[in-house]
Amino acid sequence: MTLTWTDWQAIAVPLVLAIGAVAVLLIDAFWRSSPAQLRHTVVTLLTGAVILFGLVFVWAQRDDFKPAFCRPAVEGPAECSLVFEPLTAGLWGVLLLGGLGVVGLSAYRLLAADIPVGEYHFLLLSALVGATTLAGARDLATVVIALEVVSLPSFALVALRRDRRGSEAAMKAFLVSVLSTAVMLFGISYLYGVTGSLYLTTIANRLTGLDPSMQRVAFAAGLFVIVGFAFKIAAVPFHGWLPDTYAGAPVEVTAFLAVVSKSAGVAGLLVLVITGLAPDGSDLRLVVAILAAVTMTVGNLAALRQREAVRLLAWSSIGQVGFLLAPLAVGDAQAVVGYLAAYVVVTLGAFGAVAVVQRHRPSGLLADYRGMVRSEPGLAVALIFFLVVLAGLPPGLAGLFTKFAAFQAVIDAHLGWLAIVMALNVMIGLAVYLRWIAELFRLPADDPFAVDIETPAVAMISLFAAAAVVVSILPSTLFALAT
Amino acid sequence: MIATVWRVAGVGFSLLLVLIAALLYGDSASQHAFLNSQIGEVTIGFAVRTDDLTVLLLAVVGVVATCVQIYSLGYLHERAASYHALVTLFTAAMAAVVVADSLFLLLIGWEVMGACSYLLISHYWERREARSGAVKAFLMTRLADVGFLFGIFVLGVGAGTFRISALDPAQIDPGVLTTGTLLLLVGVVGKSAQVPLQTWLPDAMPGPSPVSALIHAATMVAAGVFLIARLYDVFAASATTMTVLAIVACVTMLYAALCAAAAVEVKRVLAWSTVSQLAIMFAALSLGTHEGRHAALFHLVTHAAFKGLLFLCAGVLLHQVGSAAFVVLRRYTRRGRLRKALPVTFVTMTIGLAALAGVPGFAGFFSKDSVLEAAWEHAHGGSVVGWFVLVSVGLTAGLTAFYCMRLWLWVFFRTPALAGAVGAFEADDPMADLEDPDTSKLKDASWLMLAPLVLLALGAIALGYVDGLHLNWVVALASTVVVIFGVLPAYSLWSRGADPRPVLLEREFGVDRAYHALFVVPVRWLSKLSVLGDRDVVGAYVRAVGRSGALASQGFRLLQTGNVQTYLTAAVVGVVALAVLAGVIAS
Amino acid sequence: MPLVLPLLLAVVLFCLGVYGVLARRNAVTILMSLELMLNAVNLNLIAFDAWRLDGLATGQTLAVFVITLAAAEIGLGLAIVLLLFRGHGHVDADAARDLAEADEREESPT
Amino acid sequence: MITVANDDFAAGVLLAILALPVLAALALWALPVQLGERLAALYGAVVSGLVLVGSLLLWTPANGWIAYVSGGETLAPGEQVKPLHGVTDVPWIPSLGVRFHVGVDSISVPLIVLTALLTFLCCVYSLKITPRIGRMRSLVALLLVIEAGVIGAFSAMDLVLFFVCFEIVLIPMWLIIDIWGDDHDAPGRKRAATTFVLMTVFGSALMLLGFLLVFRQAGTFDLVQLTNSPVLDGHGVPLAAALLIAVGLAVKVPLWPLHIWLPDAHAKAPTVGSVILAGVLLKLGTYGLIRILVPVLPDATVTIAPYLGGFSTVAIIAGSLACLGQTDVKRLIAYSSVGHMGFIGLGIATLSPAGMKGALFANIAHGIITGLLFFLAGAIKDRHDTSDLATIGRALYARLPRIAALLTFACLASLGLPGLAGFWGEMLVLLGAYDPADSLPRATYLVFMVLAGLGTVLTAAYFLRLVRKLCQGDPAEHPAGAFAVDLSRIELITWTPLITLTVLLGVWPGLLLHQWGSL
Repeated sequence: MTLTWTDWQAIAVPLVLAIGAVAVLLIDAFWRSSPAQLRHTVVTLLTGAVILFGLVFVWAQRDDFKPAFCRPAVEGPAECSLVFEPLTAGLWGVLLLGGLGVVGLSAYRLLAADIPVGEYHFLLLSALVGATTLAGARDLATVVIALEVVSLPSFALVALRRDRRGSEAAMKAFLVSVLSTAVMLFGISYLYGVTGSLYLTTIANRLTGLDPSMQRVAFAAGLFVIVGFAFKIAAVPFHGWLPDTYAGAPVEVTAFLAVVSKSAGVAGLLVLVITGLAPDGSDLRLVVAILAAVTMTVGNLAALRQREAVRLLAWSSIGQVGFLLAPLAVGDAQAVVGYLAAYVVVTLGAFGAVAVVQRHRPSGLLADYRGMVRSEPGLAVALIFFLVVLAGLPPGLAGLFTKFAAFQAVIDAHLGWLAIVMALNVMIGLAVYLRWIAELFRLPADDPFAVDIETPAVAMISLFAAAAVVVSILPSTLFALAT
Repeated sequence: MIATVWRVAGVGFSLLLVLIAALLYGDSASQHAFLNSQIGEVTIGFAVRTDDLTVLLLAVVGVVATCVQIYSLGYLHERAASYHALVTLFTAAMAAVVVADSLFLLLIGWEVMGACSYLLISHYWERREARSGAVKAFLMTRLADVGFLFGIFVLGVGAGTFRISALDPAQIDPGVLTTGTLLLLVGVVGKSAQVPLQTWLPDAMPGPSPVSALIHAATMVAAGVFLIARLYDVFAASATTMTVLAIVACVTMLYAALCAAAAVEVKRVLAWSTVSQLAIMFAALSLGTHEGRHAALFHLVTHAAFKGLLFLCAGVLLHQVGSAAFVVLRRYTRRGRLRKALPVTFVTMTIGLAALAGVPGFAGFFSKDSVLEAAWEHAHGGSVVGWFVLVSVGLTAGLTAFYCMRLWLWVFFRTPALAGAVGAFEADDPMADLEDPDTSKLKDASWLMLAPLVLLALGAIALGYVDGLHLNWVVALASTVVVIFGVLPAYSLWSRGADPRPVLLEREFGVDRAYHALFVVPVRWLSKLSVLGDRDVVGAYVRAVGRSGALASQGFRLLQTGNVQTYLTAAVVGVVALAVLAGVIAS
Repeated sequence: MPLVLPLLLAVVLFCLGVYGVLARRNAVTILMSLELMLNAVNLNLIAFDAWRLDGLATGQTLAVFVITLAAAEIGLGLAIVLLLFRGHGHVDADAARDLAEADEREESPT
Repeated sequence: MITVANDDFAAGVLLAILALPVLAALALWALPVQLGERLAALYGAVVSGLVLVGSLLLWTPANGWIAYVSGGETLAPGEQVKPLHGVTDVPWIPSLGVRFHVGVDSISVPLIVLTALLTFLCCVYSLKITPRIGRMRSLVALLLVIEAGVIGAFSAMDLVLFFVCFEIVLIPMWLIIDIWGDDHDAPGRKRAATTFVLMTVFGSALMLLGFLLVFRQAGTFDLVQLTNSPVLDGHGVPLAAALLIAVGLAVKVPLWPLHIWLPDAHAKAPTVGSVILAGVLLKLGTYGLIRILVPVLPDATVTIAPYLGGFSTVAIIAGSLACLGQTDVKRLIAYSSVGHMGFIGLGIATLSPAGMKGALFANIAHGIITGLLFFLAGAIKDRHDTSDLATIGRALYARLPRIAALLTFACLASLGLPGLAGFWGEMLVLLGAYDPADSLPRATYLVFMVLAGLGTVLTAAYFLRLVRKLCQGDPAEHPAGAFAVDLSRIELITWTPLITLTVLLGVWPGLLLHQWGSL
């Protein structure tokens, strides 16, 4: 098997990211003599450049269809391990944007001082390699490997500060993740046993022709695979690790977990669901729908009474995943990618704002935000906008329309009950975010938050806010990501 | 300043009405519609008409209103601006009713009168009975007006028009006609304070006396009579409605006359007498004949004069003496001062009472006579209703004479038998044993107040003759005898110093109390129920949702123990549950 | 050998692994249990591969991948356990509870 | 049928009055300097005044709307199809089938004018009278945002656009209640605001589900298309859609028993908030019923109309009864809205020309009269620092004669006195209930009519109770406070338009009724 030009093109982005990762690590390791400041800048710029290359590449090739590592199949179309197609382009775009955002949040003087810069960026890029591969993967072996390549650097990132909280957070995430990998692999082994293939398209073809008893085995196996992903994206009841890990990790890493890691999981699940593991009308889609309903309800409810900003965001991200799972359960890739994109932008923004506040007020309580609309109007308005988008209410039209698309997908698939649950959760979700917004508006505050915000932070948050505003005014851009 | 403007405007407007009536007199009937909009198949908007009835009523309203406005100049000094404005609005509303050719314009006038009466009755809003009387008046008439509105719907939709001149009973389905007229009758009963919606009128007495004069003589309560006269063809086409009207009228006239015979306050006596006299008009209308209508309108006009007069006289008593309660007036009377200090009032009031009682020669005699005559003719034609009306009106005439005489004697004359004691009325007065008031300063009212009295007193005599003298001598004689039979017992009781008042009559048959228990109390309970229901049932659900959300939130927080193995266990249980759930749903 | 025997063994191994993960406190033991689960997967894969004989040796290939994965995971896992030990002074997974939800005090119900 | 008239001027005006308040609000927030409180109010007054002028420019005669004639019926010979004007129709989110499609006709224009008028008056009122905590800049900006949202909803010709505009107002209103609300009861106003916003959001989410079901059936969100070729069939999916839309809008209306957010929200809101909430926001619900439910889902509407009528009737009775038991003047007025909105709901439920026009008329009348009532209640509350009837005391006639007289006037108008604006709407609604559409059970509607008629008596009862408890009474027992100033000039200026309109519409209902053509 030789690599064709098409193959190279398809894997160009992960490959460049990987090379960049190694380069970053090498620079950090062998350029100790330089001042930390300069090293940080160089590393950040290099990482950013690599990711930007990926983005440009994706933009340039967005309409192409490039299968890679293919072999002719016994029956049906050729079996490929990695495919670059418009959907992949959309997912990669979201993932890379997320990565870029995290890099921006970790720009000079923003990253916590006790985090080693080189390792941080290396791990970040490595995870991105895995994430992009996962979104393009079309066989189960690639899926598993890619998933591990996303996950393992994440745990390392969580523990990067090497403190008590970080180690506990990493341990929890790690145990859950490894267990989930084992469960998923167990399911994959059965899927392989039943269908005799690891290629998703072939599995999909063969699943339909199975006799009923085998189909039951296939269902169980598929369930295991989905559960594996459910761990990764912290769908309820596989969510227990998430709030603790988010709370224990540095804010930048939390943002990374919430944005890149979670998006990667969603992307993988999306690929699995729409390329054949769970064809239209299968029970597995029902499982995903149930997961969606439970996840959004529990996530939003639990967020209702959180007092810490990061924890609130953690729980609300569980709720958001529930909303993501809803269109996913009916295989509406466009709605999923659109939702994911909006979610990524505003989550980055929200974490950015939290990072700024948390730097000066380490307690991270919601009460720290009291009266900020007067003392720090710019930051407060941006944060309010991000929260409103998360809640899905005007003026956060990006959130509104992505929720709308999710509703539409669900309604079109005749899942009325899920739509009602979603309607309820729009209400609960709003209650969650309103508590925070109310704090921001509350006057007079005893000790309002007012500091000189670092320029890079101002730039990044303005950037996120601008992006959120643009996608709010032109929501069609969100849905153009996956056509 | 503003008060002066309104005073002038009020008097001017009333005079304008008289002028318009004079100008329109003799013109041929005409209609004019304006501001209409089409709603589906029906037209909603306004229309006015002029005809004899309009002119007649306009004249009556104008004259009475003028008298009342002028009288009020002397009578009332505080809150004069709002008072005169409201009286003017009141008059205008009545004028609107009178000229209306659109049922909606009529309804506007009809209800604006209700609102104005509410505001005027509560003119002395610091007094408790004024407040409650006003509310009662408005609510009872409003209740009736709902029926009235529905009646308008039924007739209007049934006939396809809301124009009075276009309502043709022949075009309307008989069932619809009966329903519609009965519903209109509800409104009429409420407005004219007939049984069973009679209780508001006597309670409306705490209002200023001129207002009572206006309400009772020419406007509000007369509007009911006017309405039936206006829609006489439509009403007459439904025999059921006319029978109901007759029954209501006959019951009311006797009931009200009995109540009046036991009342111990001049204005209350007069109020009940209004109810009773209106019932006489309704009885005449219920005959369904042209004579009946004529008699009713005749009585309306004379009644306007003498009832207006009587209320204005009562106003003078109130103004000069400070009260119109028998017990207070008796304090002045037993010194024989009242009659001498207030000569003009005494004379005019005597004329008014004579007219009310139907003493031959006074206006009331002739108009009542024409009612009796119409009933007699109708009864001769073999109508049960006619007999019924005839007997009732006869009895009422006797009772009327009785209570007029009683009022006149007790208020103005010393009782020889009591030799100066307050007598029959002190039982219910806590201040009965007080010293006699200083009667030396008592004098008659200013000429501003007396002039209308004189004018109306002239009317109370002269109006009897405007219709031409065509007496049925038998009926006239019989009614005179009835009057004498009414007068004599009153005289005899007075001369013995006794005023027996049966409890039943004094409590006005307990209707008020029954209504209170039947309607007011349940509504209060329902209102409490509604408030509690919102708070403890509907609101409880909402609060429960909020609480359960908070509780669930707390529960999920408790699950977050920090122990990773708990999380893993939950996850494994979750896998099993998912598998089972999906299996259940799939099968 | 019938296919069912290795499959049964794999299931037993997997369940043992799950039990170990859920019930043991020592983080190293938990890691070992996870290893057990992954090996159950490997057993499955090999057994199916032998049963299928599809010529590509897909199952065996994946099994090799899984072994590699397991090695990487254990490497990282032990590093994290070490860190845990450094921070807490023990390696009990269920005793690291710094990050549990704090008690709430001043919240007023909505 | 809706036809569309090309009218670039009107389209420009409409876009201008949509954009102006939003841009003005953003500019106000973005201003680097701290604006004085009065300057902010002045700014708001100027902007909303311009919007008012613009909305009046949209008021062209000779248009009407007969869209709700259900699918099967044809136009009578005399009737003509009246155009929608001021139309802008551009694609917005093609992948979701959403367009930015706005336009106005004679149903929306009066409501838009009402919105602009009330916002303008609120800004003018704020020139002199501001909530205690100040922060006028934000308050004015939020008011302007609400204005834009409401006007957007009234002119939206796309279901999704309607939904978006419907939601725009929520967060500003929530903030207004939460920040500027009753300053004696912070937890109470927070709870009220949150209940309001959450219930409305849930309702609107349900409404959105209904819209999506409509989209699934008809393939478009465009109201013009949907009106011209409605979704027929009164069972199955259309029925579900109609139910969802009706329930969603009923929360906003609010219909009993979904009204529970209303009394608290109104009572705790600041004066301008109450005025906008009662005068404008409630109308979104009834407007939605008339604009969307009835024409788009005619058959399904027929199926649910009796239930809608039933709940409306219950609202009339229960709302009035609840008013009788209130001890707080603002809560009482708030509850009175429940009853009045019940009348509007009943009118819509009759599906007859009279009922529909009555509902439209009552919409406007309620906005004007209740706006006035809340202004008055606010004035009384400001002067006594409480809205509790017992604490305020009686005999306002003696203490604040002009305000008390106006209160009496407003009460009379609100209880539906003929000759004032409140009457015609309720009268037409009752007429509609007497003669409902042929497809509806007439006997049921007669019962509704009688009950609603009794409701008017109860309405009168509680307003008279209010007047009696507040205005009348012995002045000796309730002496005037030193600070009690009667009607100020700004109050007079603000209220005069409302009073004038109340009388004008009362004596000349044709002014509005003509607008709706021969429905």
